[in-house]
Amino acid sequence: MSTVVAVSRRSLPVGSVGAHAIGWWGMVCAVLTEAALFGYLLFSYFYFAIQPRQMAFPPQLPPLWLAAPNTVILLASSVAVWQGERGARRDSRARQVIGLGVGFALGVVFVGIQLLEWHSQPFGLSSNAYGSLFFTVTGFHMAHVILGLLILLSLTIWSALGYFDRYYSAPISIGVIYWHFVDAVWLAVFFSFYITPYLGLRHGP
Amino acid sequence: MTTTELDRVPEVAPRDYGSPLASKLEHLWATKPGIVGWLGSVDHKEIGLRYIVTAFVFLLVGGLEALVFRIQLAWPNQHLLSPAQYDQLFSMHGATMILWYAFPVLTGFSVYLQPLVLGTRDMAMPRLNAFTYWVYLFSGLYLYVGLALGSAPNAGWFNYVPYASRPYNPGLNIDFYALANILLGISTTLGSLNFVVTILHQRAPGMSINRMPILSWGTLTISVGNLFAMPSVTLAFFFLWLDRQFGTHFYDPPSGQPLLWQHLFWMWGHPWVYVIVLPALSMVSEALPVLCRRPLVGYTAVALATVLTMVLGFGVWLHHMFATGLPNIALAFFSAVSLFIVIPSAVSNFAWLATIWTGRPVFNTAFLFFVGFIVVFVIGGVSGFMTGSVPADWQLTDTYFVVAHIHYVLIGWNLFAVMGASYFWFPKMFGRMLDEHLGRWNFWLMFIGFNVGFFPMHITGLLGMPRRVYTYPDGMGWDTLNLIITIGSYVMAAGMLLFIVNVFYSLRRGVVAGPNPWDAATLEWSTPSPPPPYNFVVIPTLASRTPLWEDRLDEGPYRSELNEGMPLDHGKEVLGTSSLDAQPNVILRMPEDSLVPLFFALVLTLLFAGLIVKFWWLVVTCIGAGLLLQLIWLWPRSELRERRP
Amino acid sequence: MTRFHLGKGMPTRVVACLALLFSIIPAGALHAEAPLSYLVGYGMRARSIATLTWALMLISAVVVIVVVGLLLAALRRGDSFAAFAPGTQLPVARPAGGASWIYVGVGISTLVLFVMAIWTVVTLAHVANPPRTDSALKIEITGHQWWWEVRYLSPDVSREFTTSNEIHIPLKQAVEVELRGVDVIHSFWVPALIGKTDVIPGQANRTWIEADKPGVYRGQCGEYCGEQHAHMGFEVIASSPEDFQKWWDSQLNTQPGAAPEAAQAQNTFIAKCGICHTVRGIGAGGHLGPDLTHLLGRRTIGAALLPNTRGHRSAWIADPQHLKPGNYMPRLELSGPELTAVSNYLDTLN
Amino acid sequence: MLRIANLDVVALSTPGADAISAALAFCGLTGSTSDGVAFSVMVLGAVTCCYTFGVFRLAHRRGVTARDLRRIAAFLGGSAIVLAAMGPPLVAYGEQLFSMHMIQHMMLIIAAAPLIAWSRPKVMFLRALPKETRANIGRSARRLRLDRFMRPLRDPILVWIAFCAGFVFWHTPGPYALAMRYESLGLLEHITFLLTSLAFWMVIFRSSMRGGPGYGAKLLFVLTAAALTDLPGALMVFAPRPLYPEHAAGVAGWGLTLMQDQEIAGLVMWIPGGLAYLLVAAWLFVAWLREAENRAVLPGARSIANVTLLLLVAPALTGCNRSRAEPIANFNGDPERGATLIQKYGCGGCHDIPNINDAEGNVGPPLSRIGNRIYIAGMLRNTPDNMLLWIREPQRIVPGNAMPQMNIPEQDARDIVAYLYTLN
Repeated sequence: MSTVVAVSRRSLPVGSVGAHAIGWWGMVCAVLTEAALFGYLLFSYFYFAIQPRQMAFPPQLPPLWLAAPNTVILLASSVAVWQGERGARRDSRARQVIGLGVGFALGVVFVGIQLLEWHSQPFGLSSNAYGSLFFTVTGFHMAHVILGLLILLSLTIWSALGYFDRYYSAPISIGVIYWHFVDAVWLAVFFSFYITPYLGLRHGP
Repeated sequence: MTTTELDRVPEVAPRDYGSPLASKLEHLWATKPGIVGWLGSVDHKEIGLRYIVTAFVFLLVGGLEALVFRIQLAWPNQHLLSPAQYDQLFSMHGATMILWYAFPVLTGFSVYLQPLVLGTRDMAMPRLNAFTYWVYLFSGLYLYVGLALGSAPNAGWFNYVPYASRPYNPGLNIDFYALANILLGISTTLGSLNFVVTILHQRAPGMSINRMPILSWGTLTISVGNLFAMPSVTLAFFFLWLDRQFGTHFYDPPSGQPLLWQHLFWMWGHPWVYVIVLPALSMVSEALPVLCRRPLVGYTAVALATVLTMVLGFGVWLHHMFATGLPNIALAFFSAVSLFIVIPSAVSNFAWLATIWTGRPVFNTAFLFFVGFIVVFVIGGVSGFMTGSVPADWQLTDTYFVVAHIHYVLIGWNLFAVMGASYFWFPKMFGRMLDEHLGRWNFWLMFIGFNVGFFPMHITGLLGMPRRVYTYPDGMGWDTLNLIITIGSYVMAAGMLLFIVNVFYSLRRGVVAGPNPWDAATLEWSTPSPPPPYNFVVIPTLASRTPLWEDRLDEGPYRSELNEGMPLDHGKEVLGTSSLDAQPNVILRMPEDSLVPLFFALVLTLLFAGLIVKFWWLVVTCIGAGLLLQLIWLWPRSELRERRP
Repeated sequence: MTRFHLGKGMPTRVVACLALLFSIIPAGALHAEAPLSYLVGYGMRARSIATLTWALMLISAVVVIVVVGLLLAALRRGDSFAAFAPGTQLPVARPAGGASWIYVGVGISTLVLFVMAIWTVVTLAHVANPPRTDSALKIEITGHQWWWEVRYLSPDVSREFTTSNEIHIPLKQAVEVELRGVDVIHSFWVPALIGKTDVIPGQANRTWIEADKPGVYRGQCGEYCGEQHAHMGFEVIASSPEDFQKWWDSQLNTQPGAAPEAAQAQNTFIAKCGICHTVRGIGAGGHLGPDLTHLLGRRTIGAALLPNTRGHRSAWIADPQHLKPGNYMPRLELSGPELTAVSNYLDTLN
Repeated sequence: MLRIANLDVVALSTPGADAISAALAFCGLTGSTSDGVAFSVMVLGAVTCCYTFGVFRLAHRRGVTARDLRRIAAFLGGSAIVLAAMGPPLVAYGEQLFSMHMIQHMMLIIAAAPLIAWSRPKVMFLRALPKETRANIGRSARRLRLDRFMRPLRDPILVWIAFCAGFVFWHTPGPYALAMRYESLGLLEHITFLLTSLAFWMVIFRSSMRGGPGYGAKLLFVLTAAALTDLPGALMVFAPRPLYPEHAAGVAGWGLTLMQDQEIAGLVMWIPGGLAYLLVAAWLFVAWLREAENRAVLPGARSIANVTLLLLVAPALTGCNRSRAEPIANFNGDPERGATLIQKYGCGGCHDIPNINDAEGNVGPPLSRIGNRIYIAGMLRNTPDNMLLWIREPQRIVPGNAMPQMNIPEQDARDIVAYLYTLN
């Protein structure tokens, strides 16, 4: 005796929906591999930090007066885009556009301050290993921020054009994941470059 | 779940490849005729075949390179090639085989087979799939443009700094290698991402994760592995390129660290060794049982071994660096760990042996290749075990013993499995069987040629012949052995040639295969050969791992439903299912054929061309064009959604 | 369905031939003269490593034989099918008992691995650190593209000197070797005495060598380092402590200025070669190439490339790029008389 | 700035450290070794008593199963390891040797924490309270919406971040030196490890049926954390200079150099630590496949997960509201009797079944809304007759699955089915 299994006859959503969207899965995978990339970048940083050679790292501790507030700004932008995403889920186009737009604006401010920070450094890309690392790692992050800003900009515009609603907001969720990732990575970069020297991981004077 | 206006209860239709439904699907899914249609195709079968063919071309080119320098090495003190030419040839040989053949050929099989074995109609991201193929092709061409310009990589495939740094290697050789690798890395990463999503999200209903073919476990495992490993090598090459072109100090000794290269390279390199063998092993685990007329012994153990090998692969990169002056305590630990990585391989090995022992084998060419594979697998495994022991490795490393080992692993574990898989799946791909008579000759020539060609390398290695020497003095005890090696390599090449002859012969004259010539158990054999563009006229529903053998294996009271299922014919549609139980949870719309992937790949390649000649205007233009193309690619399109009533 | 008789077919013969190949080649090869072979060790370190290597090889061979034997037995036993007949189905079954293969096989493998892991660690502990002797001789070896600079260290700085491509060591005495890199990565390797230790710029690695039988042991760069990686050899000469002391003392001598009749030759040498090479005692003080002070005392030139005879020396000076393409010694475009003069001068460097 | 062993390793100001120290002292965590140990013993003793009491009450209610005994053993074993790691001999060695100190950390993180987490301390602690108190706690938890505050403790991402951040933070030279110098900070260090790793392992042991992540996600969770926590170990092995000079005096007594000590410490973190995670990953993988094999199809899995998130109030909810039960058409069974039979046969040991006392098992799938499901056992169509068949002869249908063949008489099974079909 044998029974043939049933073919499911449930009603199914059609198209890209929330966590069932291919794009959502794709973005999660992309975030994983990008996280690994930053993992290797920071491994390289720490690989230099444990070396005894003193000429590689600057003798003074990294100044925080630009980087710390900038970190707060980036985190605030994450909160803003989160609100934007909630707006999409609740069919509030205004909240959606404002959230994404504010997130975008804060991101731009972050980029501006980061440029100032770059400008204020006494070393350059090719001065020594520390300079190479600093500018490459923060440069990588900057590239991700800019990509994230382009995504946020498109999403803001598309939102304003009314492309998204409560049934179809997968692109927003996907874009927002990326932006949160960019923020989380900054926290890791900030911790490595700006905080660990204060925690004893640096080269003596 | 509340029903919105965007939901639909899918119809159910009978399986009939001659019905109007089938012709409707054919119309929806078929690649458009003409060169534009061909270039824009996103059909995974088309792309999979392109991958396989391209990879085989690279295999032949890499093989030819080896045949040239084997003449140089056949006798002592030869001067057929200058040292500079030799260095470029052996570096190109290594890079071509390891990076542009070994993985892409497996990717090709996966791209072709995965949607079929999973019971779906295409990869999750078909345009991305096309894009990754184009980028792979262009990255290979990019590298070979370097060779044509006389600037091929010359620092070996693992390209150690500082020799690969600018002061010691001022030409463009290494820049070509670095940038081609970054380009290839983009393709590999995105391809892996596509596999992960496809396998976790698009299996046929009922194919819960424990019913997934081992083939899919292999691909899933290495794809996840790639997501974590690829950034390392991409970054290593990016640092190198910055060091060479922009004066950064990552690797140059006063403040840089030469060993950082080795860490980053082997953090990728060791997992990579598993990346280019695990899918091949999983092909054996999939096909060998069919030829032994029984299910694989120890499914769970083999799946677990696959995953654990990959995970362990991330932890043992230091065993490529035993001679770099690491602390002795660390060496002891890593030596032990490196030895124990043999255990998962032993699991697979004994599973195959038990499958043959308890099965009733069919002696055809594919089976012979798998048996040959097992022999080579064991030899490659034990030589790896020898190099895992630190004190022995201090002697063995960088000698021909290691050359023998990597060839037993890469040719044995990869090429023999791929050859067997080619004989096994060729009928599915082209509807005709490969010729058995030629096949026997092909196998024995390759098997004998391979062993005659590579086994003596163990001995030359033990007699102290260093690898990567363009020539060697006489009186070192290596002369006869090297001649034997060269003869063996030519015999093996003859075997390979016979395979090509067989392919061309069988494409026209081969025996017509029918849907399931091997009477195999998995879903790809339930569709016609070659499969129609839409793969399955209705989506099958599974009740076991071996849907086509259920009646004969007495698999319990439940049977897979292959004769009726969802037609999903409202457009290019596939079924999305949950990742654990494979319960249907969404109907996904697939994109049409498109030229955007090709253009985007071209723009990307042009960008890299701009980087190597430092035409910054070209780089900037390409970035702009790329962003524009992305905007087109990702524009939220209503046709991918259900229209509201 | 016909039975497939493996025993009557080609496979058995081929397998037998391959087995023959696998056994004859190694046997034959081991009898050959092989200066870089490490299957026989002549120092404490190399010997324990050679023992370990032999054990590993033996186990490997047993594993291969057992697995291939099982495989062949599996192929010969029970039923098999000749081929798939088009359009028909072959029976399938799920016979029990397969899983025990995995348990037993993996169990035995693990046991073997465990034993070998312990042996490895014990050997490592045995050979990793030099035995603690007070009178340890220390030498500093610098890897260059593509030759070896050897500096003998001494507490008394005046007794230090530099030579190249030839390392003399006293018998049965542990010699500490400090490895320094200046350009690319090389690897210091004397197969009969010790395995490889990389020479890495910016990092000082250490190893030690010891020989217990007088003789000449060949060494070779073990890490690919560029065009002439193939020709980056050296020799280790082990002699009795007395002979070694004598050699050391002789190496400390500087070269006296040439006699008047040879002054022309010496000047030519200084002008043409002195920028890169040092000969202590005269005005040649270059550091780009090997120290030539006691050139005639060495067995080879060009990093163990050629025997050190007058003919080879002249040929080398005349066209180093032909003998060792890509090396850093330029073609000097010497005239005939100049070549003879330089050659003559080198003949005096005793 | 603090200068220790001539290396400017600490950039935190001393007043800050003193303030933390003072705060800890105020809380009773004063600064000498014996006090620290006494305190640990006290806390652990109290906790163990509490746990044992909970177990006794549970035993009183429904008897003790083998699984309960294993959980008790795990809890006691975990507590003993905590005690050993923070007790006299190891603490003293840990002050001398960096490697010994790392062994202490590993004991806490990969030995004690998983054992304690697996022993389900929370459930047992709640059990230790009288029923009314428990109900009150449940009610006030609901009123205060405690679940909102508890949620971060279960959120895999947050737990992952806390676990990795805590681990990395305390192993950087500065905080490590401070923890060595001030006993109270050392205690804080170890408490951080214990708590974050408890949260970490609880995420791993929380079934996806109860709102935990799926096995695939757990695999990723473990392996990425393993990579990140192995990183400090790797760096300690690679570092060509001593990073933790505090131990300069201690290592001499052991015949080691600072460098060797540091290398061993790094390897302790890297290899045995990595191996432990690897074993967990292997276990998760096998469990993943097994779950797929055993688990019934759950169209509403997500919503069930949300319902069961409120673990705290679950005990308070039991035993009420059974009036919805009504018989199914064309099927002869008594739901009321079914409910009692479910308790009698102990279905709740493995299944989470709404409205049945103590039915909060974690082995099989939860049976909420089972009446609505499409499949049973992943393959049978969900009809009363199929369910009857499944309950009576699960092993015939899916040989080797985890549901035991209990030889339930047909009428009993019918009643059980009738009850289960009221759940929709």
